[in-house]
Amino acid sequence: MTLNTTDTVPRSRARRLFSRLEGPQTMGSGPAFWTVAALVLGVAAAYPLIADAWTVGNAAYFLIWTFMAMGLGVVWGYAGALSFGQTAFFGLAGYAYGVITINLGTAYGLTIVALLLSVAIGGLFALVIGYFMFYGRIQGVFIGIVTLSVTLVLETFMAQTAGPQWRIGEARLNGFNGMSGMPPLTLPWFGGDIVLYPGPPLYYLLLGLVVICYLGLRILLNSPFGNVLVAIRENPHRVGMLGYDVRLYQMLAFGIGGAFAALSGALYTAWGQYITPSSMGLTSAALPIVWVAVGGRRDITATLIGTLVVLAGFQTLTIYGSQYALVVMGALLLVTVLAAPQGLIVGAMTLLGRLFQRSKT
Amino acid sequence: MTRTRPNLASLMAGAALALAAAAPGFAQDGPIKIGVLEDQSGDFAAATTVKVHAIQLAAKEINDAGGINGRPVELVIYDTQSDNRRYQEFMRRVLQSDKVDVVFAGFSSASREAYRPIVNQFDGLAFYNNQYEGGVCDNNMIVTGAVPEQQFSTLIPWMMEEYGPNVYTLAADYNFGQISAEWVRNIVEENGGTMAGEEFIPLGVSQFGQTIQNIQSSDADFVVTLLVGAAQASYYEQASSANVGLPMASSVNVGQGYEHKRFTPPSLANMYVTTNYIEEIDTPASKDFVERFHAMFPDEPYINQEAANSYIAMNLYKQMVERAGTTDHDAVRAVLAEGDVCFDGPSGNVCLDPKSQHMSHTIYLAKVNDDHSITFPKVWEDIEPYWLGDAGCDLTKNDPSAQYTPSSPPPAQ
Amino acid sequence: MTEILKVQGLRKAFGGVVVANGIDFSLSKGAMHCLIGPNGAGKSSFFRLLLGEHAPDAGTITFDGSDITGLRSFQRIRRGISVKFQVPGIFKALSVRQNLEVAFQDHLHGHSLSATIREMLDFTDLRAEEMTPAGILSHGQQQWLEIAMAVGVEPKLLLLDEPTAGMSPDETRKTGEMLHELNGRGITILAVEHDMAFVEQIAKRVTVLHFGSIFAEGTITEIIDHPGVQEIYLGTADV
Amino acid sequence: MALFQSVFGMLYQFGDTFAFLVISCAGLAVIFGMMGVINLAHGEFIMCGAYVTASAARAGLPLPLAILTGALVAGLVGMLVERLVIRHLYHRPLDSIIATWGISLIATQGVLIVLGSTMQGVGTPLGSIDVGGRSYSLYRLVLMACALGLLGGLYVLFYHSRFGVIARATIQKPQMAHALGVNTGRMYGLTFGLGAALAGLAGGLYAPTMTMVPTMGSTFMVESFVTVVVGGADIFVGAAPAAAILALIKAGLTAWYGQLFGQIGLLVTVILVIRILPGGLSGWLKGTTR
Repeated sequence: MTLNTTDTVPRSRARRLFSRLEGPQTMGSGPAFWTVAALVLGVAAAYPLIADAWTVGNAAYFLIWTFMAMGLGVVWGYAGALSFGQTAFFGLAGYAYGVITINLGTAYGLTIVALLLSVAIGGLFALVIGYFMFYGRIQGVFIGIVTLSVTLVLETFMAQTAGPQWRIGEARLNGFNGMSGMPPLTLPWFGGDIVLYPGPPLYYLLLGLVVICYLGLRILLNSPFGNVLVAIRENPHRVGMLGYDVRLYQMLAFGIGGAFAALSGALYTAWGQYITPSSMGLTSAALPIVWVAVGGRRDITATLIGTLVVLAGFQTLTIYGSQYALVVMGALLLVTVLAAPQGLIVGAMTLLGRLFQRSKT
Repeated sequence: MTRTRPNLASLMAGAALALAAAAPGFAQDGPIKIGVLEDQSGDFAAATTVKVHAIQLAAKEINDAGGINGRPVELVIYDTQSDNRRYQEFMRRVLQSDKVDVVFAGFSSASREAYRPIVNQFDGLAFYNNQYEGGVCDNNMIVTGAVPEQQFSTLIPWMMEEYGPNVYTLAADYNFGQISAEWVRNIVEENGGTMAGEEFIPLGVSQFGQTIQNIQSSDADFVVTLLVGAAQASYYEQASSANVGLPMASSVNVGQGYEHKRFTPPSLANMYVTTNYIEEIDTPASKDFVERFHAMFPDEPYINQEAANSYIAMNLYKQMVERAGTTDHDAVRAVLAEGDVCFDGPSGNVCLDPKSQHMSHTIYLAKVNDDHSITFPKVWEDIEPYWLGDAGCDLTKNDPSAQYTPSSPPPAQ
Repeated sequence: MTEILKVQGLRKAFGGVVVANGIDFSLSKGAMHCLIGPNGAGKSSFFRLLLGEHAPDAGTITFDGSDITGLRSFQRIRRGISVKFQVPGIFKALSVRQNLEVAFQDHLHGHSLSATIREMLDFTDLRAEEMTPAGILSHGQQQWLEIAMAVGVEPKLLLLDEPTAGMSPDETRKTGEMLHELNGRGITILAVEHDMAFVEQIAKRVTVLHFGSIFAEGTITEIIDHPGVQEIYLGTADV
Repeated sequence: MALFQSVFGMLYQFGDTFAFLVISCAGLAVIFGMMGVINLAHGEFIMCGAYVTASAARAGLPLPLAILTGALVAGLVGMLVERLVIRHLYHRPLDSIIATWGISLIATQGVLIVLGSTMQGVGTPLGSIDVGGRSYSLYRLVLMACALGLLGGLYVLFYHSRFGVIARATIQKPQMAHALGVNTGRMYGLTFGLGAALAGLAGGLYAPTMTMVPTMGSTFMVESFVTVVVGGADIFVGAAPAAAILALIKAGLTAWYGQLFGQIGLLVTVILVIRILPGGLSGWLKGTTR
């Protein structure tokens, strides 16, 4: 791991922002790292030209989940609060996207507005839950229990909304079977809207979003805000004694994590034109924790890469390994926790970094 | 931040190519590919692994007999792990990447609703071979499972005549349970009975103390149990040990999860189930089917109605493709629209209804005895899936791709 | 001389245990004051009350002319109280530099932040350890780092809870010099300390706390000669 | 008569829920209360106990003995798990959550692969009794007695036995206990094993009343977690009143508003309790008496 801080005086606000792309809170810095990152992005951008339609749509599907994982990375890895209920915000935003688009339709880019509104709703709900928890001095494992309870309440409630009385405008909630019939994301374009079914256009939109969110989070985490978050994880008491309102920072971090989960939820709903209460259930709630833990929670790059690797790995395992997939998944968790507690990707990156350093000297 | 992005024109060209490649293949040579998405692990595995086996049996028989129009059948099977997301992933995979001609998919209604938008998007053709709450009016779907009007219009009047007009319904608190309960309520009223009680149980609940007491304090003549899942199945053991002693009527048990084989007698005693097939049916066709099944899968724990439906669906598809001379979906549906696609299989003669693309059934009333053996007090032949067509769904005219229920029927034309 | 801190009638009890029994205490601007007393005298509780970690049952705390009794901890810090705990309260996984950044970034930015960090690294002699994770510093270095963090928020009043606990004599002496320098810059210092040699090195005045009340107050020589203090302090401390 | 009937009915429902909460949470409470480990594999220890009990009973063992066998096997498995996994994670409570969840995945799916998707159960023994025209399962009354016996037994074990005193000392002051010559590693192992055995006992006791599937443990999880959290860290002060209060809430809501509100009521209660009484009932009870 290379620690890098900029001692130079940033001349402008923009310069200062970009200087925060690197910093002690995120792994990877210097020309070598950014060259590799640019290469990876280049390959990702060229991917649809070499891969078949299903593979591209499937890759887009994987990208959808990375937002929730990165959000959990902020909440758990950086701010130190293990949330077991990111799916609550995921599901809420998914339903919000469905309700809004079914009622308003796809004209004038309204699906994009619905996407943004859903993210805002999910983020706001997370802020409310965060306020309730952190200002109520709930700490440690109890945060996990409260968030899990929230998501289970939502699931239990949504599962019984099958009756015709459960509708918001035109949109039927449709209980356990799930809500369907919402349109995919639709971009207004000259000479006809572009409907973003899973395929290259959606892939490029998601890839762009991932890049923006990833770089944005890097900047945020290396900013003074990120400094305080990490300090809170290490020693919340001391942070309070440096004059920071710890609860406010925790609540904000939780809100950011919730908004990211909400982004995943709305995108997922748009992708499959379907959202179900089981997306807020126990199994779904645990999945983001697996991705983040296996990848490495204390680094946003590791979280991103880890999530994609785990998603692709388990899908492949399901295709070829059938019923052993879940056993392997459990074993992987055990191995990670026991052998590479900082995460497999972080472990691998540290190892690579060390080898690289050694070969240089 | 990088300059490696391809320009927009080449991007669009690539996209167009990719989309063109994604369209369902129309090659008339080589094998006919059939996608199979069923849960071979997870919560539902007990009832659905046998469906895969039934499809494999049908495929083997079809191939042994020279295939469909001389083309062999090739199965593309994925384990969906009782997980809706896997249905979404793999439905896209079979349609887009494996380019199958038809898909056989889904156990729970939630899984069907999860994959249905994808089938619609790619204009695929999917068989749903499960009994369910009914109401799917979708040109891309063919349903061979029984629906409430087939199971309840037979079961409930018979039970009321036999045991009395007061009915207590105990249903899982989700779509299937609520819609089925609605059917029961309507049929009880039509036949001059009364509802002694109606209770909905959230999925995953396993303790029924209060429910049992509610039933005991009502004046019910029999209990309609529409419980789903392993946790809720604990009701039977608990009711039996509390000596509730009322006859039970169901559309889900026995025929699907073979509870009479798994539970200790007499917890299921005196339960009546309407099913379109179970392995105890002792017609020659059924016996022959069971024999062939066990020849290929000697360790099969139970051959349930979904297995029979899957087997029948394979043969119906074979017939439609042979008559159409192609696997093209419009041509296949055109054959279906002729209204005489029938198959005389293990469960008796069945026909596809062109309006709803659902299937008629012979409905067997199975009674579970004290030792959990099965007898059949009554059989109804040619029970039609009438409701959707009567309510206004006509897939030969238009395709709403929606699911309707008695309380939210198709909009008036 | 004006008062920076004035405590009147401060009371706090946990169940039957009274940790502050009507404390009246004041501190003038620029003072360097030590708080001593046997174990269980209520020194740490007094600090917690000053910092707002416990709410008092009765009494008021006035700081720099305004009543802060109802304020939360972080609000008090923002008014100019700062603290260094007995057990080093640093961020062990973060580098020395990051520790200082977190401490200073709230009121300093850009160039002045870097300058202050450099200054504090020099002041605490941690220049060479700038990028070292704080958790692997020596115990004395960790204590200094925390003093630097506590000072960096530019406090008017610095509370120190046993700043030299676990230090070598050499480190203790060096710490005393640091405190004199800080006091010389105008920071009022209130320290809880056991090491009487160190008290002699730094304090102009000393307050003795016993059973949650102020037992005696005076110059270091007055306190050492006070017969009652010897009795309660040595009597208990020797056990 | 009608009054007696409904009073008995309500008491029975309350007792039934109370017994379920106490029996299913005991193992979790010992592991969480004594060791601070959140054991997400709790449900799988219950499943283990239930499976062993059912197998033993169908092999001819009398049911009470079969239940004890189930508890014993679950306890041994628990000690093994502690040895291999949990021991390395005492200082990382969040990681132990993940590790136990991994164990839970392996156990559930492993049992599905090895033993198949279902297993034949054992019927509920003892039949039913008639009270005021309604019949009640006698076995459920036995379960209520077991719950009370379990609370008493645990109290005696932890407060009036050598094991209990050493265990509590070890958990509160590990260094001190170590210095006094206690084999702290073994004490942790035994305590975790006890928690697992209690989970196995829960499985064994409820095995005759439930469907035997690999995922059966999950139906216990929500209720047991809610009870432990509402009870707080000290299981003896907290768990029994927590179970009583929750039983009242759940039985009441279920009786008047149906099962859905019973489920949701439990979850909302836990959120509110954490918010209002961060230390749970035991923290609150102790706080007011200090």
